[in-house]
Amino acid sequence: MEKRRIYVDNSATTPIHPQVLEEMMPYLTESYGNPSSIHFFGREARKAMDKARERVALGLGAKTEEIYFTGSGTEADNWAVKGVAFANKKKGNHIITTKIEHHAILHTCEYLEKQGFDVTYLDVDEYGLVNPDDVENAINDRTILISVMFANNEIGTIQPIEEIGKIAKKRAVYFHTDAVQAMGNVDINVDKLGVDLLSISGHKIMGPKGIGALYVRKGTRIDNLIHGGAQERKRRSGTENVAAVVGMGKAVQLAVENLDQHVRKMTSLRDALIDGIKERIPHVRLNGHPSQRLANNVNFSFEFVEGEALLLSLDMEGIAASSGSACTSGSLDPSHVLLAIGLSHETAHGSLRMSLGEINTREDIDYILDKLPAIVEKLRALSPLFKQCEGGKVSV
Amino acid sequence: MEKRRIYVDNSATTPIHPQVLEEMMPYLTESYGNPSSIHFFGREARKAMDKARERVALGLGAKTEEIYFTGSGTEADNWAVKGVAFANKKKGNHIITTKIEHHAILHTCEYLEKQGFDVTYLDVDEYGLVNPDDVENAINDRTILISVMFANNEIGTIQPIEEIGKIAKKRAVYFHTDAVQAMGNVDINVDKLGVDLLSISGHKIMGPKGIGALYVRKGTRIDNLIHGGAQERKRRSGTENVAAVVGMGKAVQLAVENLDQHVRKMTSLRDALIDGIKERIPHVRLNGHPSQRLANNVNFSFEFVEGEALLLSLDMEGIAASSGSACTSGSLDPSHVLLAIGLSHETAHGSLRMSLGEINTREDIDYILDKLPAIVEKLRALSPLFKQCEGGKVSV
Amino acid sequence: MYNETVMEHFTNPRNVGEIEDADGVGEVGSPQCGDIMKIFLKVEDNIIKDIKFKTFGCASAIASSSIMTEMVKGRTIEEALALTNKDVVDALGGLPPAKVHCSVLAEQAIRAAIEDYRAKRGK
Amino acid sequence: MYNETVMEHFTNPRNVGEIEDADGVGEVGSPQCGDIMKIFLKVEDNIIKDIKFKTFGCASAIASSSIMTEMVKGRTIEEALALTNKDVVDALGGLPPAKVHCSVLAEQAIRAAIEDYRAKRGK
Ligand SMILES: Cc1ncc(COP(=O)(O)O)c(C=O)c1O
Ligand SMILES: Cc1ncc(COP(=O)(O)O)c(C=O)c1O
Repeated sequence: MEKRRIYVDNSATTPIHPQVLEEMMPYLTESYGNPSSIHFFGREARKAMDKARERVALGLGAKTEEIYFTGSGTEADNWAVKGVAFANKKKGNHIITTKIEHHAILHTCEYLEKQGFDVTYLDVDEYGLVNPDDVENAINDRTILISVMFANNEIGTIQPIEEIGKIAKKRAVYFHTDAVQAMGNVDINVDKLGVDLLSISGHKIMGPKGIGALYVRKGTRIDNLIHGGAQERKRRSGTENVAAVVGMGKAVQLAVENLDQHVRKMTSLRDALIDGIKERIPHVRLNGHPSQRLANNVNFSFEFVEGEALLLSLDMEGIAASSGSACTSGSLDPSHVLLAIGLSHETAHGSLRMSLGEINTREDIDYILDKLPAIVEKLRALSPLFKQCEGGKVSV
Repeated sequence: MEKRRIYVDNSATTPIHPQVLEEMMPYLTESYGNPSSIHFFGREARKAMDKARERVALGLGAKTEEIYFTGSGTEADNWAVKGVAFANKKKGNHIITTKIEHHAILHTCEYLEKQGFDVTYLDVDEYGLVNPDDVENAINDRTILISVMFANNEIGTIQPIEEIGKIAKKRAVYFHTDAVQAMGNVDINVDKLGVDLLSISGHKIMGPKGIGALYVRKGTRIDNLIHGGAQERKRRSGTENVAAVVGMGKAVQLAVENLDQHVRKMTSLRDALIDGIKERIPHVRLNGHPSQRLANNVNFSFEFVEGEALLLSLDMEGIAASSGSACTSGSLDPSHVLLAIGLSHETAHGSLRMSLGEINTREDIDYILDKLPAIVEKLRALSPLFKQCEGGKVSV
Repeated sequence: MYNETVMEHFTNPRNVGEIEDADGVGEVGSPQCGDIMKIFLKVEDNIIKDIKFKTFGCASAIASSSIMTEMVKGRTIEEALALTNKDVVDALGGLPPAKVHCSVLAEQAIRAAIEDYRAKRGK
Repeated sequence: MYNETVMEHFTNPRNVGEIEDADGVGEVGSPQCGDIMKIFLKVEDNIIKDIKFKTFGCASAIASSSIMTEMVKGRTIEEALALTNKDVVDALGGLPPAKVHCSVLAEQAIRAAIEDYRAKRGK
């Protein structure tokens, strides 16, 4: 029997959509011009960039001149936070964010703390939700930026961005959201959300790796992060990655066009997987919000087992997933997100994220539900934290 | 007759080498894993990254753990200069660079001046050469970094990096070189050169756009530029652009393997073009050093004509080149490099760069030599700066 | 980058040249900014009978000069003075934002030439 | 990431389980750091006659436990005490740098179990 390979790590990265690659190919081959050149090759590349920018703008409900391409979602996040912080430091030095942001935000904030900025890291509830009242209460007269992610990459919880946007507007504080995971899974309109800055990434939406975009509302005071040859209307330098930009444009277009259908399909697969696991495996905990969650996110803690061991066992069955275990990253602390929603260290260590994508099918779910229970059982049998009672019943 | 297209703008960007694209393709299609993932897809991507890093290290005579991938040459330059500046600001705040650096260095230095750093911009001679004595004399006890480009992107002048490296070592100052244009045209060995940091870019050496690399000598104190998910051994965050990294690895390998042959071929084409222009067109000036120049760089000023008009006329004949004219960029000042070597504004405005590449042939040179004289003549006839004397002789 | 009208005027500029015994000559711009426009006028009965130009500059400077000469040829001095850079941009079907200064130069050039003509006539 | 020996021990760990009437039991690690190793010993005439383990932890923690139990089984107490984490790493054919602490845990676990055995015998 051929070895199955089931990829349920779509929040880590996705395959490039064939239509996306198709549009990219000319710019990896004969149309190799530098968009800053005024000759034929350059104009051809410029035109492709313009089209991609329009598509991204359209997808976000923004103006084309508010879209800047970056080298990754991480760079977009860094730029948004550092750029606004440094450009507005005369006005204030206080930034509000949450404890469950991606490291691209958190480590940037920690860096800014070393540069003299003050950062409030808001708590979240057991489902990973930020309370808009907490945001409002944290604002003081030195607050220059609020950065709250749209949807969490580990547990899939979707934040009340629109409500926070209203608060930010009322209090005249810049508002950034990291929409890297939300894009393609949630309807996004920058005006409706009331955000001033918004980050997205190509490779999370069946686009290429190494490309991101930052939406910057007109009039926002923001410093450059990468200085040089005046590309991106003098805001982000470096020869434009034309093929990736084109891919990003197409990926955003597809993501927006297919949103409803994608969400329906993902929700149905997700719920089948969640229900199946709950039915088949005792001592599990669904992490994240039961309903305000990404349609493609499944995150469970399996008590008494450690995530990396789980992942490797799944991998041996051809199932590619991810975990919030520290062991995966070589550090000792497990996922800051799982700790922030109140999980104990050992429960956090035993977490498994399966993030679905367009490539997944109902057969994939059935296959996972077939393999996973035995794996968990085997690892639990190895675990000193888990004791089997005589009656065959499970207890701690 | 089919329209000819001759691309002589290889210093702006190059086509991707077919062998490079071939190695990239799997990572744009089925091998889409995130190298940070521990499952099969991730390990496959990690392996490809490791191999690419080895190739780049080998190409520079460095250790693999001294190579960091970035999103562009510009980012590598920004990182080198800002990273060293901020990490060493307790030691000093003085940086030495030159007036002819790429904007990725110059604008970064200007930004650092706003942050309280002191920058010395060294003059160059009429050929664009930096005098190592000037570097030595500029060093004071607060100097923390010297950044001198290896080869200039406009006029092709190659700097005495090895000599400057000795000075930097003697005076214990970090030394960075922007080798974006040198790579593939000049033999590079970081130890022989005595550099602590060195930037390269993929798309200048028949690799993909949107990828660069920074060599950082072990032990160099440098801050991060982009914070986040701990990629690149916690030094440069953002999901790795696997396909581009693989492409960069192959491009460096090919560049180094083919160096001698490439330089021979480029030198012969370059000299044919230079000699042909000097023979056919009066009132021209070759910019840059006559011998210490990139094998693929041709840069002329044509008196009495403006560069953009020249470029567009060439473009209409299917010849893609570039110019140091300000008009190209929309600013009013012409190339800072041409002004730095002493050209008047009007002469600088009338400059044309033709940068050759592997795709060019002797026929291309002949075609250019066939078309260029008439174009220059036509534009001169339009120019109020140029008067034809009765005897048919040219004078100003 | 440029539209067809601009490219057409750049490729085939009208009224290129000098007028030996011009009634008015105007030169504006400077080598520093990369654009110099020189206009030669022949005026009869207050009407621009002939006009020629020479321009050192980019494609849009050349096209602006060319179309401007067409627009004022055969017109009265007053009509020529009423010409604005916006008229030039419109006639060209638009210029990139960074290039609008070229049309300003064309407006300034015809004015300079007329001033020179009036000054010469005055004496 | 892991070599074949590690994966083999992770997939088919030796000596898994508990010993009801163990002569010595050692438990090291903590849930915080994601690794807990528990070792059960049966000792006769100063020789480790039987050994079992239970481990909560990553693949390298499980493999380290497994190979360590193989290495000390049938050995004297002194020989077992002489076992270092480096021996465990070597036997596994290497561990990634970030995972070396798992081998340290294995060394500590067998020591803890022997200590417990000695303490019990002592009283
Ligand atoms: C000398 C030099 N440095 C840096 C760069 C920037 O490299 P990149 O285009 O990869 O950002 C370039 C090219 O644009 C260059 O020629
Ligand atoms: C929420 C979130 N923000 C930012 C990023 C960073 O994006 P990129 O991988 O493009 O740097 C990721 C993914 O890694 C993410 O999930």
